[in-house]
Amino acid sequence: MDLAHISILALAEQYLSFIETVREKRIEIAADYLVMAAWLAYLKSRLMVPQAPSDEEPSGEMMAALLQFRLKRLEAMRHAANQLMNRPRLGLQVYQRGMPEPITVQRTNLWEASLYDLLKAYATQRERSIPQDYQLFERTVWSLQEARDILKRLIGESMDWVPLDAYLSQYLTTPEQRVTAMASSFASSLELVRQGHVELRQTLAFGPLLLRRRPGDRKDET
Amino acid sequence: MADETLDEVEHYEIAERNLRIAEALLFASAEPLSRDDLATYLSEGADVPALMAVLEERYAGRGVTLVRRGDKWAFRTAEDLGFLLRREEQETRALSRAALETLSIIAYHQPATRAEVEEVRGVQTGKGTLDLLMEAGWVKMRGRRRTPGRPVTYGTTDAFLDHFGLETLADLPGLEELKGAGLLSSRLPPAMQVPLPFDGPLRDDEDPLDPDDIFGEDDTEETA
Amino acid sequence: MADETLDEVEHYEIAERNLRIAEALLFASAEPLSRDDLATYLSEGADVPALMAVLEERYAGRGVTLVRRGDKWAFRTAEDLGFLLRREEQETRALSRAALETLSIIAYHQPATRAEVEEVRGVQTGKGTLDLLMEAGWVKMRGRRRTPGRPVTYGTTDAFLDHFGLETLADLPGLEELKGAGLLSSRLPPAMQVPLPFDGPLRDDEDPLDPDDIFGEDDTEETA
Repeated sequence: MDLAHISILALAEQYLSFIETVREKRIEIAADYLVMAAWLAYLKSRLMVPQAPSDEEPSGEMMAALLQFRLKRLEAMRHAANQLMNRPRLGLQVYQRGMPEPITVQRTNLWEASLYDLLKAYATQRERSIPQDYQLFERTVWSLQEARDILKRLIGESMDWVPLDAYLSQYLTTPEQRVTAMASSFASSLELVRQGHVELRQTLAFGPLLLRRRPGDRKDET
Repeated sequence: MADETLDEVEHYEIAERNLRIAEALLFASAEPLSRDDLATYLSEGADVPALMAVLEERYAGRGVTLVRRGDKWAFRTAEDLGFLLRREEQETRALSRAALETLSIIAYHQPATRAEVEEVRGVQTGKGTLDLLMEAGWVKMRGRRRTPGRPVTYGTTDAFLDHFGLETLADLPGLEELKGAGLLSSRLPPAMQVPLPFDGPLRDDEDPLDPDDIFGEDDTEETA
Repeated sequence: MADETLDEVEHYEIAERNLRIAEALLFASAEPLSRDDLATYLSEGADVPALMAVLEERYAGRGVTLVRRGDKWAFRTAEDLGFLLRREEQETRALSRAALETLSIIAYHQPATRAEVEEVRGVQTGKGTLDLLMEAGWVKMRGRRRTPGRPVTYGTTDAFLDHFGLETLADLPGLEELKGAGLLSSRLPPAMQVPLPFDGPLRDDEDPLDPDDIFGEDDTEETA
C-alpha cells in the first residue's frame, strides 16, 4: 500500500465507520483510537468545507499532507524495525565465545579514612548518645562550706607551699567544675586565712596561688 | 645496520606479543572490549586500533572474525555461517510490535524523548515498553532535554550495536534513504537539516541525567 | 589433468569450509566438542582429526590455542598468557560509616569489648565490621576481659597510629579539643567525658588471648 496515493478522505471515512462498528459491539476502545477518530473527523470536515480566507487554522490539505507524512514515517520505522530484526543477530546467527574465560581480579582493599573522618565519627556518636529530651541544666556549684571542707582535707598535714591548682587538679576535669571549684575554693581559702588556719601567698601578678597550713595550727581545729 | 635490524626485530616481537595478548583477551571475553580494556594489558603506548586492524585482517574470511562494535572490539562467528549454527532451542521471545517500533524510532531518531517516540507512533507508549528495551540492554537513558519539563532522552547502547551486528549507527539499515526522504525529521515539510541518529556525548540541548534517574528510572515529569 | 586440478581446488575449498565451520563451532560452544558433535555440521565424510590437526597447527603460538580434552576439542587461552586472566588489584576504598564508628570507639575506649562498642554505638556491630578493621590492620585482639563470658578486648595497632598520623594514642584529641574543632557541640552534659585510651600491656582486668583465638577468631562467647 502506497500511503502517498491513498485518499485521505477515504481513509477518514473508513476509519470512522470502523470506530462506529466497534462502538456498536460495545467494545472498549483505546483512547488513542478515539483521538485518532476525532482528529480524522475534524480533518474530514476541513477537507470538505472550503477554506475561508480569514481562517487561521491550517488548511485541510496541509493537515492531510501532515497526516500522510506521519503515516509514511511510521511505515518507514516499521520497515526499519523489520530490517533490524532480519539482520544476523547475536545469539541467533552470530555467536560470542561459548566458553568465556572471565578475568578474575583478586582485589585487595586498601582502606582509606582520614583522622577527621575518625574524629567526626566518634564525636557524632557521642552526641547521638546524649538523651535528646530537654533536661534542666544542672549547675555544679561548690558551696563555700563544701569548698572549705575539701580544701582542708586536701591541705591535710602538709607544711609545704603548694599551688592551689595542684590541690584542685583532680576536680578540674570539666570547665564548669573548674570555674566553680576555683571560685569557691579561693573564697574559702581567704576565709581560712582570716581564721588563721592557712597561709596564702602569690609571688607575682597572675602567678600561681600558693597555699600551706599555717604553722602551729592544729588539724582538728575548725 | 645491525642495531637497526635488532630494533626491528624487537619492535616486531613486541607487536607480536601484543597481538597474542589482545587475541587472548578478546577470545576470553564474551563481551566486546574497549581500547582501555585492552591497553591495560599491552605494552606501554601500544597502538590498539592498529593492532585491531592487523587482527581483523588475520581473521578475515575465517570462521571467527574480529568485529568492531562502537568503540569496542569482539570476536564473533562469521555471519555467513549463521544458518549452520542457528540453535533451534534458543527461541528468543518475540518483541511486541510496540517494542519493535519504539526500538527503531529510538535507534533512528536518537536522542529521542518518550513524547517524540509517541509522536512518531501516533499512540502512547506504555512505560513497560521502554523498560523492556532497557532491560534487554538495547536502550539507555542518555540525559534530559533542555526544554520545559526536562524530559529524559533515550538512545541505543553498545549492546544494541553488538546484538544487531552494527559497527556504528551509520550502519543502520536504510539510514541514507530515510534521511533522503526526510523521514528522520520530526516536522513537515522536511527540515533543511535532517538530523541523523546520534549516540555521542550529550548534545547542546541535553542535560546530564539527575542523580535520581539512575535509581528511580522515574520519568513522571513526562506525564506531569 | 584439468579435471584433477579442479578436483584439488574443490577438495581444498571443502576442507577450508569445514575448517571455518569447525572454528565457529568450537568458538561458540559452551563445552568441548567431540568428533561426532563436529561431524554433524561438516561435509559428508569429513576427517575430523585431520581437520583438528590443521587447526591446531594454525593456532600454534597464538594467543588462543586449540587443545584436546580427552576425545574432545576446545579453544583455550594460551597457557603462558593465563596470568592475564588472573589479575591482582589493589583498590582504595573508603571505610564505611559503621567501620569508622567502630574504629573510633575502639580507639578512644580501648581496651574495649564488642559489647562496649555496641553500647556506645547504640546498635549491634556486625562481626564483619571488626573483621574488616582487623584485615585493614588497624584493630587487633588484645586479650580477654576477666569478666563472665571472658569477652575479647580490642585495641588499635601501630599501623593505626601510622595511618592517622598519630605519634601515640595520647595525640587523640580530648573533649576540649573536639569542641574547639567544632566536632562536638558546646552544649553537652557536664558529666560527659572522653576516656583516655590505653594501649599498653595487658591491664589488670585482662587475660592473655587463648591459644585458639589467634586461629579461630571465634568470639561466640560474646553472644552466648
